[in-house]
Amino acid sequence: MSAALLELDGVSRHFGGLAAVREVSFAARSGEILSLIGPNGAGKTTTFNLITGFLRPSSGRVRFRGADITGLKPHRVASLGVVRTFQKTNVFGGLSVFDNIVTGQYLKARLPYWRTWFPGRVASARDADMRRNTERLLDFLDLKRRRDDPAMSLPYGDLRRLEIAIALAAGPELLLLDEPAAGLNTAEAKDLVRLLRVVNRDWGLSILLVEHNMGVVMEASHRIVVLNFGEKIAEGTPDAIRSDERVIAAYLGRRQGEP
Amino acid sequence: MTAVLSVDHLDVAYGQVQALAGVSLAVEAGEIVALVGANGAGKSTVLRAVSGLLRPRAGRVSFEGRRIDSLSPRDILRAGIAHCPEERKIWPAITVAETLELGAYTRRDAAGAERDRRRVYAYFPRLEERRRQLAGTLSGGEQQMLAIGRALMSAPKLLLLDEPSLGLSPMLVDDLRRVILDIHCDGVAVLLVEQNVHMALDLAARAYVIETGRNVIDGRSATLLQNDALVRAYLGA
Amino acid sequence: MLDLALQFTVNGLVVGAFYALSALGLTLILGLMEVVNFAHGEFYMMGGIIAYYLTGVLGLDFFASLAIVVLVMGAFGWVVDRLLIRPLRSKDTLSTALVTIGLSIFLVNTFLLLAGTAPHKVATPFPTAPLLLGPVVINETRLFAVAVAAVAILGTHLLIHRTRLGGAMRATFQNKEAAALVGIDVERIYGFTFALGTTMAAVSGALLGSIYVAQPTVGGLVSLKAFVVVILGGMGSFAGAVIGGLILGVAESLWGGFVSSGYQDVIGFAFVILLLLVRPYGLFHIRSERV
Amino acid sequence: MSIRWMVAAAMVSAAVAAPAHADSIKLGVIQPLTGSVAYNGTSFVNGAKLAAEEINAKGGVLGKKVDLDIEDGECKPDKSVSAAEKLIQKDQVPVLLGAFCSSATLAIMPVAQQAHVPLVTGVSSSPALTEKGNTWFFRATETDALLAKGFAKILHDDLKLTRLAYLGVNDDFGRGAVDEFEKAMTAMGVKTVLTDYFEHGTTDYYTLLTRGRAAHPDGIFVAAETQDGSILVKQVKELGINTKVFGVGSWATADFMKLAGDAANGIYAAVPYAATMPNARNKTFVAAYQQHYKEYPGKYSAAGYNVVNIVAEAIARAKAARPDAIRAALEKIDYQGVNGAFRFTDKHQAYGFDEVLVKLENGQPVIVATTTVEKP
Amino acid sequence: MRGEGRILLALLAVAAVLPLVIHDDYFLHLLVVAGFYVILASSLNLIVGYVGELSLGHAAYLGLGAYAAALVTTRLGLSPALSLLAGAAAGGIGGLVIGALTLRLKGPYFVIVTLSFAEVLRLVASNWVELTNGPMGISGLKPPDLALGRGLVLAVHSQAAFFYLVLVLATLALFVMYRFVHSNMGRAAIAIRENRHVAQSVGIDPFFYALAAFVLGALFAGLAGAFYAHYFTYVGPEVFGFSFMMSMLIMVLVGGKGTLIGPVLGAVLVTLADEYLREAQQLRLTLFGLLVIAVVLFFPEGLVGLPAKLRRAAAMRGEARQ
Repeated sequence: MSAALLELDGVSRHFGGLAAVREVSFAARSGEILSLIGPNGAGKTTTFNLITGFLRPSSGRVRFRGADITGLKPHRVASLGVVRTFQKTNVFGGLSVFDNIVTGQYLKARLPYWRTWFPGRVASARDADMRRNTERLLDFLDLKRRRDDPAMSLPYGDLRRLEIAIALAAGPELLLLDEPAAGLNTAEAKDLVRLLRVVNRDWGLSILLVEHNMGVVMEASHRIVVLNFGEKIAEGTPDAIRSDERVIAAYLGRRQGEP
Repeated sequence: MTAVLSVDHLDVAYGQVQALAGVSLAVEAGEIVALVGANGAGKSTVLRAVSGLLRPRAGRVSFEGRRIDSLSPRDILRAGIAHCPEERKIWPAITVAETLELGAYTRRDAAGAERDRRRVYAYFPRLEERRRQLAGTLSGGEQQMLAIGRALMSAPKLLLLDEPSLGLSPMLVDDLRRVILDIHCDGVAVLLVEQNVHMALDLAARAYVIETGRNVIDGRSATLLQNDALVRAYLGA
Repeated sequence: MLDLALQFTVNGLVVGAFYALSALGLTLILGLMEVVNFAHGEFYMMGGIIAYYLTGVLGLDFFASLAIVVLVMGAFGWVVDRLLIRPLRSKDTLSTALVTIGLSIFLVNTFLLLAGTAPHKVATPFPTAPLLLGPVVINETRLFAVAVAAVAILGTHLLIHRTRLGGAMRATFQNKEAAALVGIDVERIYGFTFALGTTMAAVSGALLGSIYVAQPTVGGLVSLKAFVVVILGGMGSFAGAVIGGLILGVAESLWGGFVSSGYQDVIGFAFVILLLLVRPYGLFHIRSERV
Repeated sequence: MSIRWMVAAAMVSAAVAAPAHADSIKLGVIQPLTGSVAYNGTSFVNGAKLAAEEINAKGGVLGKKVDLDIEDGECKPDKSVSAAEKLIQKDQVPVLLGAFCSSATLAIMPVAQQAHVPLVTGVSSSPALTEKGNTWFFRATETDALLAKGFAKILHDDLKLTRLAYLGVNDDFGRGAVDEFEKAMTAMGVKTVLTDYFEHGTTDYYTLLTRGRAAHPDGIFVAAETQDGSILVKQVKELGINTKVFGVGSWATADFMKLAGDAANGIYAAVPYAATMPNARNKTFVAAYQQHYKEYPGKYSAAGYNVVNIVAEAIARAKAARPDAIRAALEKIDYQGVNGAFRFTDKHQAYGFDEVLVKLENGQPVIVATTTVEKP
Repeated sequence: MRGEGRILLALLAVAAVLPLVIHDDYFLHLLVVAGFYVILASSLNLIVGYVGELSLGHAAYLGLGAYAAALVTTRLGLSPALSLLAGAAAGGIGGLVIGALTLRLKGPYFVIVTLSFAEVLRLVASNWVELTNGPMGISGLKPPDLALGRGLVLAVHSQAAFFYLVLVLATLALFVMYRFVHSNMGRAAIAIRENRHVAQSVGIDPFFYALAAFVLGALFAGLAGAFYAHYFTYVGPEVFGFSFMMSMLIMVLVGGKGTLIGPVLGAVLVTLADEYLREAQQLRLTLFGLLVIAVVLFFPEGLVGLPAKLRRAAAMRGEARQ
């Protein structure tokens, strides 16, 4: 485990008078899988939005590889190598699975704009590259059978994998996954854990994971950050978190009579 | 006692996504039953299917012996089931008093509605103080009270409560617990979905635990609390 | 100069009241239901033409005719919602905008066939003699029309804010699911709102048809002005629509009076453009900014 | 290099443009039948139909029936061009009657010229049309300049005008009329106190009229058609403005007076035609028109009636329904219409017909003065 | 080359030989008008179909192009070939300004503000008499003869010549659009339409690509306007009017938005239908209105979507039988 890749430094976000995220600080290290957990309404997705530029923090800074990325537009954050998925499944519904993944490689496929009309060899080489890469991702995520189906016709499990495929296609350094296991059955969740491990270990991607399926969290994460009511209440290894009284209280509620 | 609400082998799908697969449960008259499970397990979906917001793909829902799974929300409400939805869903630009009036939308007995209004104000004195305020200007806790009050205005025999403690401070959660008990004491059955498992199991006599759209355990709350499977359902193995 | 400014302001307020009246229906349909309704002007036109037939051809009393317009156009609006708008309820702005463009083309040309191309006048129930108020000239027709407009606006306002049905409408548009859960038949509320919007447009067409003219081709301009008023007023706000109408009326009148009539119609559009560049959600609109 | 064979093809197709059916002569009519001036276009068509019917009742022209081929040009340049192409190429009409709006007429003039088919307008009044040097175009009606020239003096002398406000609809007709009348009146020493234009379809003229009143004119000149004009004069009365109102447009019609109501009383209108014109030819026309359409003919009905008759007479004189022959005959025509004689100048502008100044009184256009359009 | 490109090439080949077999000038005229609408509808489709925003101000660029062409030829005496360029440039610049100002608006606001811009321009065209000759418009435009060099002039006078000119322009427009749509830029624009959030999260700047498509669309609308000016020889304020907007929108819709072939088919069919419905006289616009309603309700994907729809229906029947 090496230096901090992503750092949140006292980040807060208010909606009206309500603080959805309050003074949250943590760091994701390069090469690790860090999970962000907490009960409903704890501010996990808001934190995601604050990191990826979909929301601007009310205060505090976000740094990626030491550079301040606070308040950058989402596409700028993505172009730095921070790519996210969404809680409710989000893909390019009307496009085929293949085109979804091709579109995901937008950043890699960029050429000078005039090349749009005079593509030449460079563009066709780039195109061929992208196709190969797409086929590879289709294979890797077991979507080959669905190659030409429109994304919106996919069954749920395939859809969630497609979502991850799009994010991987974008070539991230840090991958942010928002509840990738929601709605998956036990076997599918196990596959997901395997997938995360391969991506992390073999492809060298760092992962920030928001997940409710504790099985997945406990198995996949190197470390865990716990939020409750917008504040960080714990940080540590899965084993430490599992036995943390405050975390258990946050999840199961306090027993009557406890302070 | 026999079950007022019985849900048998309920299947619900959102488009391609199967959300519930054969969920069954029962609520008896005047009873508080908790429905717990991890996020995304399908708890809210059960409530939405019971109140008619969703059409089940298979299975049946009966209330007081009558099948209700193809009725409109309006008819289900009239049959005596009120649903207090997740995230409160208050009407931000409508006053507290008017929200309660609208809660009695389907009722024809003015006297009864008046009685229920007084009852709601008795449960939640804060609402009476703020009756002229727009709902959007209330605090989170007050909005939750308003949402419950609105559901009670239809004089239900069964109240479906979806995550009422969500986003409330511990003090407010205690208040809420007391109110739910009061409602229960007034003879209303409650089907409670809660992520705060301790609160849920304290209140409920019985509970069902569901995981990824399926029943996993059910039983008396007291025994469930000792069950490791429950902790596992929340914090993983 | 002051007298002149006063007269322009009064003219503007009168016209503004008419703008507000003719835009109220659109406030409901565009503002609340978010249907970009290009047939609004045609609903207005239908009100005028029907009122012309009732008063001018059948010789009915103006107010009796108005009542018939309300009934006929209410039913018509309901049917339009049921057949054309409801199937597209979950679709995007594009689909409903297009379907109302089709409806608009259909209605204009059908009425050209049925009612002919000539302009008609709805029999006016009011005297038209000029009336002097100090230095300002106004006439009784307009005062009456403004009064009727005020009554219509107030009546609709009361309907929406003081009745059970109005409460159900507001509840439906603020949170549809919660409305369904208290037993409101949401689809019926949508249908009713569309019908009410249609009726309001038709009533203003009948009333203003007695002051201006009723003709199958008047709708286009009415639609455009109504869009301007609704946007200025902030989508769905009744008070906003009234203020938007008055602002537009007075601004046009002052500009036309002191600068040039030629560009008078530019004012409204220029306002809309400037307003939305500064405040992308309109003048009186409050919107939470959660993603 | 020019694409010669294509030009040749075009010329061939123009040359073979002969009447398709031997038993009838088709006249192509392009008028707005939909859109906001459809009302006026329909009046024209009604007049034209009546003329054709009368001609056919008398045995037609050259022993053949006259058949009107009516197309909707919507007063739009592109739609009018399509209508013209259809009439010329597909229906092979030997002559075109139209269009209404000057813009539409401007757009079809080159089409007629290229296809060598005469085009006769009975409505478009923009002076520029006959200045284009288009030898296939004829105008069988007044221009604003001719109307202004004819009546400026009468208006000035009879109404004793010294200060005038000019209000016109913002289109070619309104702007042309205001320009020409202002020029003519200024030449006689009348002071212009206000010139302003409003959009077609405007419903409220209070602001404009308030400005008019504030300029203290002793006369208001208005150039507008029925819909705009009737609302405007009504609002003049509503505002209690008592200055004399006069203008141009289809004002001497029953519809106008019905729409304007009492407000029409005492208004002057300079028009090329009024149903009350006393000549015998007109009386028969009015009677026939009333029988057909249950209303008095207006300016555009008369225009339609005249133009069909003029063209029919040209065909009869030419003894052939060929475009070039019709053009030649039109150049030498001397037609006696409901409002006097029609002859064409070298530029194909009609003259010789009467124009009248009418005063509207109790729903009747009472003729105050008559003048004949001299050869310019 | 993808399927779409092949079909377009085939259409081009068919179109290129049409004047050789058809000597009916009326029909050629209709084809010229259809060609004009092919450019116009395709340009609108870039915005409505590919970016997914309902711009009701597209007539603004048509008008800017038409007036630019009319003004540079009549006032500056530039050659008509240059005026086509001027028209495209005027449209493109208009698109850049209006797009930059409006693209951050959403839903009904965007619809009405774009419409407002077109209306403002229409009113300016009819009131700025010194420049535009007001409602009298600019007439007498010359045909766009192309000077190819010393004494070498490609005369565009006949219908057939105009047809070839519009064919060249439409081919150029569709080629540019084809390359755009099937490039990384086009994919980015489509991504925004399909899912704005996901597009942003893979690094696509939604504003930039929406604007790029907007400007490209406006540019070709301007080119169409310049062609219009030379073909009809007359330009008046009505070029900014809503009726052009409705026509092109209906074409995009009937043909099928979001495909390159859809608007082409739509433009040709609607132009011909509009003209041949003349037989139905005044009923035709009534029928037209009903047609629009029917397409929105029953064929939201337009003609292009029809085969797929039929296939799906057949598949459903097949399933039902099993």
